[in-house]
Amino acid sequence: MQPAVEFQNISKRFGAVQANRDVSFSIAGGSIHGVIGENGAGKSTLMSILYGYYQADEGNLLINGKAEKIHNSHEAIVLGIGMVHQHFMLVENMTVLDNVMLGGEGGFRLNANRKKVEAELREICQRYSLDVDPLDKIEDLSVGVQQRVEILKQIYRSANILILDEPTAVLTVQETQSLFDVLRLFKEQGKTIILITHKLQEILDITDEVTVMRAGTVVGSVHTRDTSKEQLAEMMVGRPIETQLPRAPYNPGKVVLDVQNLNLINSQQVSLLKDINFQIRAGEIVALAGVSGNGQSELLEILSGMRVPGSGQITLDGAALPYQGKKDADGLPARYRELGIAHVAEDRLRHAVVKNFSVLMNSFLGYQNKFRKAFGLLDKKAIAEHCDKMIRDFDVRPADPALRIALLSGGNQQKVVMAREMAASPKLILVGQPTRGVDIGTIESLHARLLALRDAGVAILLVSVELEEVRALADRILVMSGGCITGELKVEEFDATKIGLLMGGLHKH
Amino acid sequence: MMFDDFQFASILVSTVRNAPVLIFAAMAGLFAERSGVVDLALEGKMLAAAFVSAAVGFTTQNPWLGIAAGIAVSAAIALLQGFVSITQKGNQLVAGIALNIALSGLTFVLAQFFFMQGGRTPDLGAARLSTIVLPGAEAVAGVPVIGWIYSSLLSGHTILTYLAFALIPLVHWVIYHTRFGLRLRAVGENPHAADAAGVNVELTRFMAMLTAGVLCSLSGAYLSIVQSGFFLRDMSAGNGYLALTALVFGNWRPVYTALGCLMFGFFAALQVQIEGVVFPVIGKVPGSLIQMIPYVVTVVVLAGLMAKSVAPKAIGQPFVKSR
Amino acid sequence: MNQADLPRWATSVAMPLLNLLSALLVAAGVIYLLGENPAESMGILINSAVLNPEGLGYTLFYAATFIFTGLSVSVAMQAGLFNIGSEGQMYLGGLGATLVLLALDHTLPGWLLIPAAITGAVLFGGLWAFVPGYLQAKRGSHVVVTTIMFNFISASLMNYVIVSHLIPDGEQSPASRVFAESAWLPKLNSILPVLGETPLNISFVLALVALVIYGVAVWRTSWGYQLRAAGLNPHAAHYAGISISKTIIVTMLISGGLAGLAAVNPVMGSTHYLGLNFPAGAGFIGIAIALMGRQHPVGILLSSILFGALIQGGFDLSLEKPNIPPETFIFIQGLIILFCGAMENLYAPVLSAMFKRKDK
Amino acid sequence: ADPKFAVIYDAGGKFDKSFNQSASEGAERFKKETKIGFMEVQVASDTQTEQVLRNLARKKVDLIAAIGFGQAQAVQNVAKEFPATRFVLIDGVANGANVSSVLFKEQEGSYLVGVAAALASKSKKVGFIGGMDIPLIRNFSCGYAQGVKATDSKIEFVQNMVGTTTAAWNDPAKGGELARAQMERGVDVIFAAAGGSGLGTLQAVKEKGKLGIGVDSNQNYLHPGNMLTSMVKRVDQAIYDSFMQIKNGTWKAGVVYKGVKEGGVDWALDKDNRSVISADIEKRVNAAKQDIINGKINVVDFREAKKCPA
Ligand SMILES: Nc1ncnc2c1ncn2[C@@H]1O[C@H](COP(=O)(O)OP(=O)(O)OP(=O)(O)O)[C@@H](O)[C@H]1O
Ligand SMILES: Nc1ncnc2c1ncn2[C@@H]1O[C@H](COP(=O)(O)OP(=O)(O)OP(=O)(O)O)[C@@H](O)[C@H]1O
Ligand SMILES: [Mg+2]
Ligand SMILES: [Mg+2]
Repeated sequence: MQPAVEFQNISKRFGAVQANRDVSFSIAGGSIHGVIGENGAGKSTLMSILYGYYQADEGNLLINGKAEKIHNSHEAIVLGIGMVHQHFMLVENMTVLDNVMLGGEGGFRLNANRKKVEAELREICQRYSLDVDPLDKIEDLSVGVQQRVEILKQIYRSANILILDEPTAVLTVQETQSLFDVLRLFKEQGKTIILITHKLQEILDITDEVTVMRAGTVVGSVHTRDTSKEQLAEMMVGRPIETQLPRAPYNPGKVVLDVQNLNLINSQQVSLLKDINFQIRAGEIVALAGVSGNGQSELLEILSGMRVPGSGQITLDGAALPYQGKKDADGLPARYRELGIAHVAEDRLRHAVVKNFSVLMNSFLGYQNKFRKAFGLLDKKAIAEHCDKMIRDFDVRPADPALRIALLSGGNQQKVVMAREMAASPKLILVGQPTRGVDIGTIESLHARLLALRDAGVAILLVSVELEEVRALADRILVMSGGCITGELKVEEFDATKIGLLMGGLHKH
Repeated sequence: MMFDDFQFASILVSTVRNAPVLIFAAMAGLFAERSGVVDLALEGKMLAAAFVSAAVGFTTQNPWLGIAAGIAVSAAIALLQGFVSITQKGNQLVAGIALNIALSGLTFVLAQFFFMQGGRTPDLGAARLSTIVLPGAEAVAGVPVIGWIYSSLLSGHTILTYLAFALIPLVHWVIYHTRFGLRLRAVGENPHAADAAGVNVELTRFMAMLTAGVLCSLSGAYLSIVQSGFFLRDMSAGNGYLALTALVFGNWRPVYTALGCLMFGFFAALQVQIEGVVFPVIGKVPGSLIQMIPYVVTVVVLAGLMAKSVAPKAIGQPFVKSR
Repeated sequence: MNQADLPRWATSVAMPLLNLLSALLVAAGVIYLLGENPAESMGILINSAVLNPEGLGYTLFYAATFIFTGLSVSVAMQAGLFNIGSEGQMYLGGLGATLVLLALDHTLPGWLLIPAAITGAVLFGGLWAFVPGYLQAKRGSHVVVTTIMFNFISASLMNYVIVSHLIPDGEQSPASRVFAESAWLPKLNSILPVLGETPLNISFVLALVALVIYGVAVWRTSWGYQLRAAGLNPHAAHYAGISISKTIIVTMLISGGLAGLAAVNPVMGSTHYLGLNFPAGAGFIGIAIALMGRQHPVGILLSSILFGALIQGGFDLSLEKPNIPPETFIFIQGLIILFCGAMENLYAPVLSAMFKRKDK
Repeated sequence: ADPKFAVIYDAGGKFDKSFNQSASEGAERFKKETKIGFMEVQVASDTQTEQVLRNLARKKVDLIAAIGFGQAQAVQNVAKEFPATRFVLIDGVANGANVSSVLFKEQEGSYLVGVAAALASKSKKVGFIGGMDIPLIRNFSCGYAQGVKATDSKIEFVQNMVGTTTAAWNDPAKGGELARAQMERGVDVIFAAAGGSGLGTLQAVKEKGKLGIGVDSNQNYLHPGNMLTSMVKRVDQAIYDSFMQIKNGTWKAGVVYKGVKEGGVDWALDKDNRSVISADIEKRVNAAKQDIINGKINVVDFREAKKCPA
């Protein structure tokens, strides 16, 4: 069968960065083709060229055997190419229906078509078992559902070549499974699918063929059935990867964090956290597993001081946290940090870094008071040393403190955040989704850091939707659902099915 | 004069007359800002259109030609603003303020150069829009209430006044029920999403600016051709900024924005009536303090009743294809 | 290729200069159309604004006011707040100084009186900005809108206060009485006689000091760090333990205080009385200056001097050339803001192309 | 050599259709008759005024005419520095042996048009629209009200100001709107003392077929048939006279008050308003004028009384 897409000697550079260099490979029609590689390997760039978002500096693009120049996404859409981006491309304050119609409205008057499209969408949802109401607003939907909307958009536009850039980064196991079900259905219909992911298991589960990229070039393409996780990992990183990191025996110390009867009700009187009770001891990693949106984020926010709980008792090393009597959390996180609570926020770009600050300026965000000299002046020398040490210890690349942090890859941004929070020698560290969108090489090193911290006697609370990650790091696992803790297991009792049931437990949708 | 001399009827009529300047400008701002371009230059475009409309209207003795010329000039300025803010990706606030300052100076210089009357155009005389008397207005004038509403409140305005009010549902329809409106909102909220959906972000924003230019020119024309009968330097007198306030007030939604404009119009009218009135208890309030009523009310309303108003998310940011 | 690839001198010197020249070129065209010789006119303008020492004195006098309003707008912008209300805050600042002076100018000696009056100006300006700041922080009312409203309100209020309470008996000009001489700011021409009879006074020195303090405070202190973090990403600032509402309120207080300081120069340094509408748009020019100067101390200084020069030189030019009304320079101001503040990258492609060619 | 003259207009500008324009007309008349030219400048701020005065004084100008009360302080300062230069200040008082201050008794002229308004009003409601709430404008309003009430104490008097910033002089839309609002309340004669905004007032008055009263210069020509009269304030004459006195060497310093008697203020009657001024009105207004001249009527100056008796 003729290749659906063929890249011929594609090169693309951004200023000094050669994002793609002489990339050539082809994608068979009607197949699912995986693309993997480290952060910054050039995967997204290549796909953006295919979708008309960027133009290649050199090289040709063949779609269904025909050479095409794609200048913008509109032309790509006309060629039957669809793309689901790493960050959802949805207009949040509009309905699913409007998002789907956008760009393909079919006439000046919307109403003429609205009913028709709505009916069609309902029909598609039925056919592909996608649980989406076309009249819901995007901002009211969970990420999983938003992902479905992206897929729905592509089905509606009957894309024949579908690009998915890290679609599963924010999905739960179940959501990933149902996404894959849809993708298999697509394949049956003869559509071509390109899947980018950092999760090698997914590659093995669903793809027919996989292309590995490194530093802008293609390392090679292999048939999935002929390969293994280890081989792929080595192709990607250029060295063997440890999947099971060594860890010291479980030997917890005294209770560091004690949470009792915690409740939270939001302004619309919805109960977000119900009667939460747990403890974390020194030298253990407790993981909070659960589908996102079940209260984990709120719990992290409360423990880090970003939000004030409704009721309940929280003590750190036996002393109550100073949220009592506060109406809002203004300024509270700084005081918590002084008490020894570090926080790696779940949403990196929103909370953990200031995008337009340099790496240097981000290296002490939250610890600005520690670097204060007389007259409130910042201690430049101390900061520079602090930042250099962070960059060295965590191998942040590029190792340039003056670079705007937005220009770092997600993985390297995450290293900066982790390094910063660990540098304060906290008693308790709250870690939210530490490896979201991060490549396996970096995951390995970040995991190693967290385990080292545990072994050094720090209490760690990990929030992650990745069961693999939970299993690799946690000593104990708490499962959350509907704002409650629905179960607790030791890591020895790890059982994905049981956890899945607990996660679904009280969860209503 | 006593408290009960207040004439509510007169206040309403006056509100109707005051509002169009703001409505045209606010609707213009709505298109620009909903597409993601902050339009601080409403004031400047109003002035330019007011001048050109009056100058051409006077020279040709035809108000329609004046209005047409005003539209052309205001649209051209809006496109220039678009070039700076969209194509050049310049700071939109700077562009807006710069245009306001430049046009305030330029309209004076040109008016002075052409007419030598101190930055004023000559009286338009007959070259103004005539008021439209609705059919049967005189006949029903005597009927209580309804007669008054029909013959005094509704009848007897110029076509621009009716247009301004007709614009409210029209803009609502365009924004929420047409392809252009959908794209406009998408582009102002999340241009990356719109771009990914195959929408030409820059083109959509330019169309929005063009619409804004046209609408804003009517505000200027209303000032010079309908309300005053001539152009005078800086005659926009802060109305452009007031229109923006109405826009924030109305949460960038057409109907609420128009209500904001009417509110300003109402308080301006009320303020006229209050001046010199002897109130029970307080007595006579000094005129200069009465002048602040509309503004104090706005602050109180914004602080008290309204929830946070939510601007289009991408407002003020040029669209750059990378995060 | 984009701006980042150009050498520093090109982006920070060549491009602004090219932009300034473009604006002046358009201005020259207008002057030509008005029937005057552009080159000669520019000569007169530059001579009277910069070369002639007395003219320079006036230029710097105007610049001193603009530095303060520019700083007022800039400091708010650092925190992500667009304070359009500097005009009104400056107006109220003038009242603060005046009330102190009217009460005390016959009792206190100058060295006490002047600081007291300056404090009054800062206090009134700051408090006038506090309300919008508070409303934004606690009630979420848009500071842009409230400060615009507060400009209108201050105009009414000041009109009432001046006309109904401050006009001395037997006078009819809407202005307060003239302050005692002990309240007049020392003029710089007592040190630099070459400046001639200009109102340039120590508030210019004060303005320079304010610029330095601003630069240090914003870029070198932990407070400035928090301010900028809150401006760039309030969510991250909250995460970092920075109190957003406190930042907003404090910043607005400072912004208003700086606007209040802007009143000191004209009121205590030049007219020596509080007149109706004395800010004459300086608060709005402050917005332009903050934007054009990129909220950077050097940028603010240079754009303030540029605007001061335009006002001084333009005024002299219109004196000499009756065909060129002073309003022409309002137009030119707008052009300069447009070219230097909003189209800063206009020549980037051209320059890039030039460098590329040289590379090859 | 011929003496050198200069006129400094205030922020309203030479073409303000008001006292600046009137001053310029006086100077122009002098130029036409004597062939002696003059310099003219417009200032935007009080600081600039001093700068210009000083500049002109250095250029050895013999007489500098400063128009508007805003220049009073500056004139006083600069006059002290240049005792050889002479200054004439309009509408304000500045001390100095080389300064002549010319004040007009606007209240008297306004009284006269008030009498006319009271007689011409059919609805027995008359209005006043001022630019900004400042003592000068209140003096117009107060004199007008006194004339109205003296003629018919039952007449209702309505007053509005356009605004509180300098924009108030350039807002014809608001000027017109205020007029419409007043007319909707039954007012049928409106006196506009509001610079450029007043033009909007008179325009609106004309549209409704009511009567307007102009200010400062004779504005009857603006809307013949709809202008009852104008309260003329002869700034032109004051400037012309000062220039002439310098030329003839008869110039004197000091404060001069120009009222009806001195020909400083008056009401205007010409072909444009002939048709609306009945013989009765003309007779009674002129009678009032005579009474003011011979002191039978004393019109209160608001600026001194701080309060309006009417
Ligand atoms: N818009 C851009 N401007 C400049 N450089 C860019 C831009 N986009 C990408 N790059 C550079 O190109 C390289 C490849 O980026 P790309 O997004 O394709 O990587 P990726 O393989 O998708 O990474 P990840 O796994 O993190 O998603 C990066 O090193 C980055 O520095
Ligand atoms: N404006 C830009 N200029 C330069 N490089 C950029 C720009 N935008 C993105 N990049 C680069 O593109 C690469 C991929 O970006 P992307 O945001 O996809 O990172 P990521 O590693 O996938 O992080 P995440 O998935 O967590 O968002 C990064 O290496 C980043 O350096
Ligand atoms: Mg990517
Ligand atoms: Mg990624």
